[in-house]
Amino acid sequence: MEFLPLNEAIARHVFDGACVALEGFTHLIPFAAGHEIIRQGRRDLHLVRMTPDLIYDQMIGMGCARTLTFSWGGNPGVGSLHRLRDAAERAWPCAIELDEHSHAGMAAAYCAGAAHLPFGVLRGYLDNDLDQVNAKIRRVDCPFTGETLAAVPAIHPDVTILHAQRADHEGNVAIHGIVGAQREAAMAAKALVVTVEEIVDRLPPAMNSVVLPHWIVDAVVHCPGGAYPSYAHGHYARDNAFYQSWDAISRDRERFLDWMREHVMETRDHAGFLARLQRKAA
Amino acid sequence: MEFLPLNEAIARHVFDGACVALEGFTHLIPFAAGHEIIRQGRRDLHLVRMTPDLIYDQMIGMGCARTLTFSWGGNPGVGSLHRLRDAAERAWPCAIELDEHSHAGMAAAYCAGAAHLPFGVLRGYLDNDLDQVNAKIRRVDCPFTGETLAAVPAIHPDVTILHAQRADHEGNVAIHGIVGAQREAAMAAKALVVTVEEIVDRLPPAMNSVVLPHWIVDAVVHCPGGAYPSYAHGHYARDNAFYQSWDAISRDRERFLDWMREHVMETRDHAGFLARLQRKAA
Amino acid sequence: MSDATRDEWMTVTAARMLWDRCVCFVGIGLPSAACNLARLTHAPGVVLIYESGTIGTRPDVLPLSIGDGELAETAAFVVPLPEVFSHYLQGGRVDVGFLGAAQVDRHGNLNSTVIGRYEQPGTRLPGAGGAPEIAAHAKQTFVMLKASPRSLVPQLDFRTTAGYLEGGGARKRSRASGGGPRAVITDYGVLTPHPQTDELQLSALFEEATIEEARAATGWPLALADKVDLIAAPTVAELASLRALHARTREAHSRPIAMPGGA
Amino acid sequence: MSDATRDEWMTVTAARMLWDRCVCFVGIGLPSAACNLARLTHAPGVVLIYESGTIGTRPDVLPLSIGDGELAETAAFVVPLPEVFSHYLQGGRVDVGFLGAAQVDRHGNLNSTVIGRYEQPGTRLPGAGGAPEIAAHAKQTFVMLKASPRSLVPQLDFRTTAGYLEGGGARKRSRASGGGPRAVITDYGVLTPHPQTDELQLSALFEEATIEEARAATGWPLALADKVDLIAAPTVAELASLRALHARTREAHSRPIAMPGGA
Repeated sequence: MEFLPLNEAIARHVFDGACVALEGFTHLIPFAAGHEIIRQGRRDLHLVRMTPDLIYDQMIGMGCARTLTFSWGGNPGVGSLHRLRDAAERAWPCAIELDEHSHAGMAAAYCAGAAHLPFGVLRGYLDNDLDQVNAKIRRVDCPFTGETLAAVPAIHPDVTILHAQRADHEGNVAIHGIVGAQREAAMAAKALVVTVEEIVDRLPPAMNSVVLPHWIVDAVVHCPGGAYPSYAHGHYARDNAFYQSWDAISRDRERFLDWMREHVMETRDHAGFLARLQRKAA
Repeated sequence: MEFLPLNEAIARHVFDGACVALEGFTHLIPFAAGHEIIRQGRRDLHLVRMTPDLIYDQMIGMGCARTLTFSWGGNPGVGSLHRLRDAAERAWPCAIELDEHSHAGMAAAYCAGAAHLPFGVLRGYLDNDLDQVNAKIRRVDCPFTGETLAAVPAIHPDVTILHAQRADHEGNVAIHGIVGAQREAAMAAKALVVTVEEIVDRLPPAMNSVVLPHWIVDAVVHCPGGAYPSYAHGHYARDNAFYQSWDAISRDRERFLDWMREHVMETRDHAGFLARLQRKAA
Repeated sequence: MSDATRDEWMTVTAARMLWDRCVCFVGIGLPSAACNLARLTHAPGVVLIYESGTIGTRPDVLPLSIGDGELAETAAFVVPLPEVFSHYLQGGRVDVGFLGAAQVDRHGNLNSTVIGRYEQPGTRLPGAGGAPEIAAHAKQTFVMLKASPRSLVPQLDFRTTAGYLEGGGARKRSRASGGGPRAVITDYGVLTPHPQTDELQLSALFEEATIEEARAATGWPLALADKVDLIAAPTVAELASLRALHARTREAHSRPIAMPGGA
Repeated sequence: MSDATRDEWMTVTAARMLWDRCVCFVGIGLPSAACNLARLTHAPGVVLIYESGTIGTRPDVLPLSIGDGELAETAAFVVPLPEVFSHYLQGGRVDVGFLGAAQVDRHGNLNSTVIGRYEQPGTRLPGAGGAPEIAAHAKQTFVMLKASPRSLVPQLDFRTTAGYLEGGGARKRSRASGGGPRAVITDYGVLTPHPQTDELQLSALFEEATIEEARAATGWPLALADKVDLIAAPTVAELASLRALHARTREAHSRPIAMPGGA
């Protein structure tokens, strides 16, 4: 485990063609890390995330991704991810291969990855068309009852990137609030990078809470606001208005590219990104 | 969910021949409930527990059990469970059938039960003799890699009995400290009975802690000291001296029966049991 | 004559279907409004589970996303997402699954994946999310969607989520443990499956709607159930609750967020 | 001449094998004493995991059971037991598994199940617990047991836990991911597997022990490794730490417990 600035952590752990999971279910989405991947111009990534959300819309629109493993690709409560749709429907800026699951299937695949099992089992994918468009959805028979169940292959990202509230000086990371599949995505990964709101002397006492211990963590990045416009429970709220405004920004290719240039490509880092947004809001 | 006195909760949910899991890993072992099962004279139970501990030693010695599903049957840090040994080695007071696992195998079986899957998968039971004495340890092939893994059948107790620190008036149960496989044993069961130290207006705030929600719980029993001589974190400590003294008490059949008569059979309830022990200590 | 909008009729109708203390797996949008309206009116003990892992949540305002902080703050507790699906849903601990969809066919199967061919989509929709397994495991499912010949279709472009399959008891013979879609709540009334054929039929109509309107908004020849109930207009109390909820929600969502940190 | 007991020699020898910041899955009894001694001396950053789910625990006194409250109170955090086995052990996140056993054979296989036949046991032992999978998945395993011809045996009555199987590289060809038992620490010294045959050989002897003593306490013809190191006596500091730990433990365990409630 080492403490790194965000650009170094991304440079060290995210390479062209890597399988990368930026997890966090609505809460604690690692926007800052995603923006830095875009700034560094990574290509051919295999992106993994249950709910791609705006950050993957941006990464896909900027041409970072070759493959997307996901289970729900929308702007929650708003509508479509237009950049994802443009890639899937019209191969812009490049074609994207979809490895599409249900939430339950993807959760099982993360759990299998975390437990170092080659596959996960679920009572799922029953009588629908998902297994006809995804050869990674298969079947396994129970050796006791003979029942047939669904099987999905374990997910093992080259790197999982999370955002969390706090790390201590040893690199132990504490998460509270909605945790989604963060823990499983972390344990399933070959490397783990965590951006955090604060680095503290001592994590809050939390007998049975979600902690990622230091020897699972490869890099900790101090990055306040790193989940914005998603949120960090206890630090700042979700900017629902931003999510709503993204619909219009992302609908048009030129407007999307202009926005990304101004806010992500031409800002040095996440503090710059936040400052530019704040200046425009003022 | 209903609030019941312990004797009624046991009478309603534990029947002769039932499959019963009293879980809790060293911590929060439901001694009071086990004693009440002995008082009510239940027979032919299929007892399930990772670590049988003293309470199963007592139940087995008193002739309640026909089958034992377990993964480690000792007095932790002290030595043997003499009543379990007497049953296994000399069929006293009756023969006991052993369904023997490793911890990892039994954890996988509880998890499968909790998730309503017919079997659990693990990388386990590798090149040892356990699968030669237990036909419930089988193999399953990964439909992706072809690897062979161990499979165990799900555990589905007729009733799981736990001890916990607190319930609220709706029957939500909160556990903190060492939780073992309590959560999985609870979710896997057809009925769930929980004895608690306190019933409170509001559970302590605990964003991501272990809570068993009220509609999973069939009965809540207010039973202070219900885990003694095991412990309830924040309420009372483990009575290690009692665990050590049990070795001598349980070694001899007559001395065991005398002790059980005096402390369990001839006390009306758990308060009486605690009072008798306290009187003798005084 | 009620001044309620059709959205309000739908939401109130759906809310009335929930009972106190039922355990409900809530989809976002109209289902979320309906479930919370039920909680704020006749079913204060309803247990709402959102797939983000918030269990027994009692939000004061409606969440925009399925994982807003409001849901975590007002939850009885929060579990990791995999546990929601394995222990609660697959574990058989959910009474009602409340879903939306882009398309429903005459046997209650749902499409939320794609319009057109999967490989060459006309419109790429968000995808399955929790729906396939919610519909498989919840003891019963309610579906809410606005009716039109493009949403209530004879044939799905893609079957994301199984309802009654091809009908005629096919679901009962399948491996699904839950009972399937018991009601589709539209903006003209409620469709329920025929006991033998499983075909969705009109079984209840909003007082202010007509059978002609219903037929025009349905992509298959809509049959009437043996008995078609009339659904009474939202009561003053129901409307007041719902409108107050929406007003609180609008107010909360328009409140500017204090941006974190910055330069 | 050291005044250390053989238990103390064993414990100190085992403790010295751990390194700072290594992640160690700890069995109860002698392994627990050794791991905590390491933590209190040269390896303050060692991460101790007990199978009860306590991770990064720093007990001030030794636990009697594997789940004493002391372990939870001093832990970095506590996880449900299934997670210890799936995410940490099977997940490949453990460097060292530290085990005891009733019997070890010449290839490092362990028995903790039964003496005699399984169906008609002479002595029924506690059973497997976590050992089979600890030995399978930890990157390496250390085993501690007191030597005698009944504990270091040519042939096990029951193989609870695989070590090097029948030797000669059999383990490497097996499905076990961990490296197997790198050392068996006894009360005369340390046995390690021969690089080719995997047979346990004497590779280090306590300064005050003799090869004759070692051979007499071993149930197979004990071979010497190419090089037999001498193990230096416990230092004053090591002994002081260990004895203080045991004294604190005795004091704590003899303190009467306030019994709960009562009539």
